[in-house]
Amino acid sequence: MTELTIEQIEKAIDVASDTVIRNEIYFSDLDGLAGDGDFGTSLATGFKVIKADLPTLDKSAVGAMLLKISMLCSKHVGGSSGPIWGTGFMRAGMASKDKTSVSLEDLAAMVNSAVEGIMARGGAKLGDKTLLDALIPIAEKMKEMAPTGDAAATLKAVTEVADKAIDETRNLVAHRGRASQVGERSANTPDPGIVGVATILYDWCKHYGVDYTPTAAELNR
Amino acid sequence: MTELTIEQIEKAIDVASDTVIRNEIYFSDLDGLAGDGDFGTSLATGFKVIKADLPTLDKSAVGAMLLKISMLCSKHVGGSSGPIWGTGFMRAGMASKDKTSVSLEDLAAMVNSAVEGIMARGGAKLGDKTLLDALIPIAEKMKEMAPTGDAAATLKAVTEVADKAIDETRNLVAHRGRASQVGERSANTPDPGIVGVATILYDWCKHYGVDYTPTAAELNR
Amino acid sequence: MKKFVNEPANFVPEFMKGVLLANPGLLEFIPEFQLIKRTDRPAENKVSVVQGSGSGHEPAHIMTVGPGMLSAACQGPVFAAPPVDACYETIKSVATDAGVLVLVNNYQGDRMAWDMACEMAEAEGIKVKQFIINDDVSVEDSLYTVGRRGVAGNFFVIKACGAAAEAGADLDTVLAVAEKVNANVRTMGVALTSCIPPAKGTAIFEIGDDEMEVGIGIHGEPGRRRDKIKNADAITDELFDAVAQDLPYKSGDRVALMINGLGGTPISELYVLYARAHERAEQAGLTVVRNYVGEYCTSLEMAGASLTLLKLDGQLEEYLDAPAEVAVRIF
Amino acid sequence: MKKFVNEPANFVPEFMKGVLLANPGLLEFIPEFQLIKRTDRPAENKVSVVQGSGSGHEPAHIMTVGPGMLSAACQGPVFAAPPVDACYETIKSVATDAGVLVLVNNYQGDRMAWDMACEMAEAEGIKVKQFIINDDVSVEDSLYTVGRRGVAGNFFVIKACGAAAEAGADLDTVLAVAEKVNANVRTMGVALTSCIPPAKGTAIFEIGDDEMEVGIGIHGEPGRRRDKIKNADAITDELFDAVAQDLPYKSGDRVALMINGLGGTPISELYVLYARAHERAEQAGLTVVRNYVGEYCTSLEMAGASLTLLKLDGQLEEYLDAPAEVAVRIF
Ligand SMILES: Nc1ncnc2c1ncn2[C@@H]1O[C@H](COP(=O)(O)OP(=O)(O)O)[C@@H](O)[C@H]1O
Ligand SMILES: Nc1ncnc2c1ncn2[C@@H]1O[C@H](COP(=O)(O)OP(=O)(O)O)[C@@H](O)[C@H]1O
Ligand SMILES: [Mg+2]
Ligand SMILES: [Mg+2]
Ligand SMILES: [Mg+2]
Ligand SMILES: [Mg+2]
Repeated sequence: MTELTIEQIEKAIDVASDTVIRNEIYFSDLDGLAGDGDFGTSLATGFKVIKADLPTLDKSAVGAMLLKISMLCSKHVGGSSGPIWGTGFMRAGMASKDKTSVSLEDLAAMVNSAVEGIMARGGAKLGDKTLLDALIPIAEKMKEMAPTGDAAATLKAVTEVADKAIDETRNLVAHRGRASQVGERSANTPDPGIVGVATILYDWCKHYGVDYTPTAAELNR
Repeated sequence: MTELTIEQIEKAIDVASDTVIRNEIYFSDLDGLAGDGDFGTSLATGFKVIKADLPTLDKSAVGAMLLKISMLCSKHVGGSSGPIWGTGFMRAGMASKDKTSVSLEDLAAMVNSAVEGIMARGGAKLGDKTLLDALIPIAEKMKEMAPTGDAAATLKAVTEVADKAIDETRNLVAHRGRASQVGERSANTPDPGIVGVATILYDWCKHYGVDYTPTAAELNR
Repeated sequence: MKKFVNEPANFVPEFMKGVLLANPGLLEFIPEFQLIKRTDRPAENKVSVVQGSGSGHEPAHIMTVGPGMLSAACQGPVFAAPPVDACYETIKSVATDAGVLVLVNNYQGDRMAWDMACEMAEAEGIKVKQFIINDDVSVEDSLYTVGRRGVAGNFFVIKACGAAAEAGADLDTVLAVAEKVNANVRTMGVALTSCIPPAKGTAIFEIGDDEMEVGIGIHGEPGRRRDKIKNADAITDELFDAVAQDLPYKSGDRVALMINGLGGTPISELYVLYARAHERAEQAGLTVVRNYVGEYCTSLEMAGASLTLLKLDGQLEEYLDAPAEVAVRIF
Repeated sequence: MKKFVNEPANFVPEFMKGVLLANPGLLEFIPEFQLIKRTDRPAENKVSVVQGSGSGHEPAHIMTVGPGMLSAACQGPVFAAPPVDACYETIKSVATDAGVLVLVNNYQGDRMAWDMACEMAEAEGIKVKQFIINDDVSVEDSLYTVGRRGVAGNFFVIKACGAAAEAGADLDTVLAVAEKVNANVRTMGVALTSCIPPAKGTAIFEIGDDEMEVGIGIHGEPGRRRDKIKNADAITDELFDAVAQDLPYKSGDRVALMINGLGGTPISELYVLYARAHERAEQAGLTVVRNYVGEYCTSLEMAGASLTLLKLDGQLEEYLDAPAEVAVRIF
């Protein structure tokens, strides 16, 4: 069975930080199509701090580290993304409180917790055109794949889920966040939150040598 | 010796009212070149009331009638013209308080009084590019001509004075009133107050059959 | 950019510094969290009332901190919710055994930030309750499940809750006051121009020279419709009807009437609107007991105004009448 | 026209009606003369203080009528002096044996109208004195013999004279207070945009998208120069230097500091300017005893601001501190 250590999780977060920082302008531009154009900057501002602080964060347990990351999101991520990503890390952290390593099944439970937390926080449901349209099926897919113990296959599977979510939600009208204020104008634009999640996953594939060819234009740049 | 009766003065004011009312837009346009474009409207608003009220005004004396006209200016003429024309009529009225008719010499004294009142009121002097640049030499001319007792010749002479004042002041910079706020921009525009005085005098010439050919473009429209 | 700004990123802390300097003694400024609090809060046995939202709506929110009003407030960047930790620190800064009431205007970002902050505060044993203000009737049949927006009616919720808290009411009572005001207050606004957030540097939306947006949001959110500009009375009538029919307010009601400027409208124009609104209220049989004309909840330099009606009862009249002091001073 | 207006000709009476309706009890409105007076004036043995000028500068002038402030004021059309008879009626409406002080901002039209009105009042045996306010340092070497303009410093003259009159000072004493304030107050303003008088319907002057007018007049009169817009600190520095060097104000002076919005500037921006001005004052060794940020003398919706310094002494501090009430209310 795969067990992910604290160090491995730390590395994964470091890689995700690079993704967010590198895509600051692109993610903001995507948000600018229908939202207020702050998504990339909000997230990158926070992840710059997260990346810088990672080495010195409390590593006594996976949960401890994730709760610290949640705090950094609360402090440094603006807009809706602050409480959304902060809640995600907080719930994942609470679900891995004293663990010094996590199994794929633990990870599935952590993601599920994060998803439930985000839904409770922001009141969004599947189909509201938010990152939950990626995260909800991801959580399901993880639950399904976790028993296999195959981390690479799981990563590939969830990346595909996120990739597809970009195109499947493209024509929806946003019902949450700033993009919802423009109503119909939000149709025909991808949701930046979903693109953000998918990009992180795709970058993890690349980093861990998992071969995946995305379909959404936003991942094929 | 010519004695002007109250009725004659009333008629002259009625004719002047017509002049002002007919030129409402033109006088305002002139004021708009360097000032705030309200001169014609301000004056016409007042003279419409003056014309309407003239028949029923107190006619016990020339002065009484003029003081009533002064009150109407105070009430109905806006901008600087209210106190200027109001003061003029007030001083002329005070200088003819109980008279039931006035000689040319009385009239010269009344105009002189009006001029002094307007100078005291607004602090303008000769050369400040205001209607005083017409009125001051008019008062002098009247003083000079009055002993002749020739009303027609006097009217013709003062009309010429006012006519010339238009061109003589055209290139001055206004130092008083709204036009002074635009500084150099007020040069090369005629002063609407001077044009107003000259137009009234020229219309009197026409009304009383005094032959006069004006030189200023503003009177030759 | 036709604005008085230095570095746009410093705009909010700089203006907050100005508020502090101009109101010596009354307020305390904690720059790290863009948080302003009453120097005399927390006070034992008194409920604290807090708020926090995006900047650009001045005097909401930090400029409504003061005796009889908010105990503390934090500001996010212009038109963006404050970060969660600022909300949390705001609660903590005035936490008392009597508890803290958080008044949240109904925007997704603010709600999520305060919701998380309350969770964090509760986890630390702080007694805290949230209340959502949503007085804007503009987008009634909104697609958007976040529901009606919180706008100028916010002032009355703060004023009444502030007075109740000052009078020593307990947390449930202050919360009930918030509920009562919110249940009885309705607002609708109209915009003639857009506004320019300093960081953006350009207008937040486009609008034609002869157009108005009826039912505008205070962040430039679309309203009910775009229309040609009408005269002041016609505009007031539309706002009045929309607001008055919503509760509905009925003949015999005693009300507070507010015309709120959105930031760029001359004072004189606000009173032109007020005159008509007051007449309409009287024609409808409402008794205008209290009148408010000015800027209470703005959208930077947006030319526009909103109309608010609040139905009163004895308790609310007393709370509105109670003394209060804020950073918006005249003398 | 991006404005809330009905018939432009009715703009002033309509907004005045709004002011009256929004301030029941305090004020009396005489529409014929566009005149507003305190219901409790004239009062025996008390000097009355009056003013009147063009509209569009709200809260100046009729909105500064109230206890401890003006006894009465009349408004002309937007940016135009009131007619002589309105001035005369204003004096008459509050005439007492103690006398009437007329505070005239230094504009030709206002001066002539009040001068004639005073003459008429005197002719009727009313005791009346005039005082000319000219705090604007912008056009120092003005060609124009009418001299410096009266702008936001007007507020301080009214406040101090109002307090003195309320305290029972005689006419010469109140006049001396006006002289003292005027001798010690200096202002300069800057505009980023023009404004739109309702009757004109278009901007009163043209200004480029990246330009400001330094030393603007409150009717859009040209200032010292046209320049590219600078950042808020640089603008404040220029206003502060021009004002501070004019008196000059010296280290050790106790001062009141005002940032006055010209109508279209967001509240937040005024505080950005205030923060810098306050710092500059302190750096110059001035003690800022009283602080004023808001709209005191506007130019319709003009985006812009002015900075005013008033050097204080014990008497003036007391007068500024005295209670007062005007039609500009918050609560
Ligand atoms: N209520 C919500 N629940 C979950 N995700 C949301 C919600 N609202 C917005 N999002 C996600 O956040 C993204 C936008 O983030 P950001 O730009 O930081 O927020 P804001 O809308 O406040 O500007 C959206 O693309 C969407 O995926
Ligand atoms: N101080 C003054 N003394 C005499 N006449 C003046 C003075 N100021 C202006 N005028 C005259 O008044 C005319 C303008 O009148 P009007 O437009 O009513 O005044 P305002 O300048 O207030 O708009 C000018 O053309 C000038 O002749
Ligand atoms: Mg966004
Ligand atoms: Mg945002
Ligand atoms: Mg004029
Ligand atoms: Mg004028």
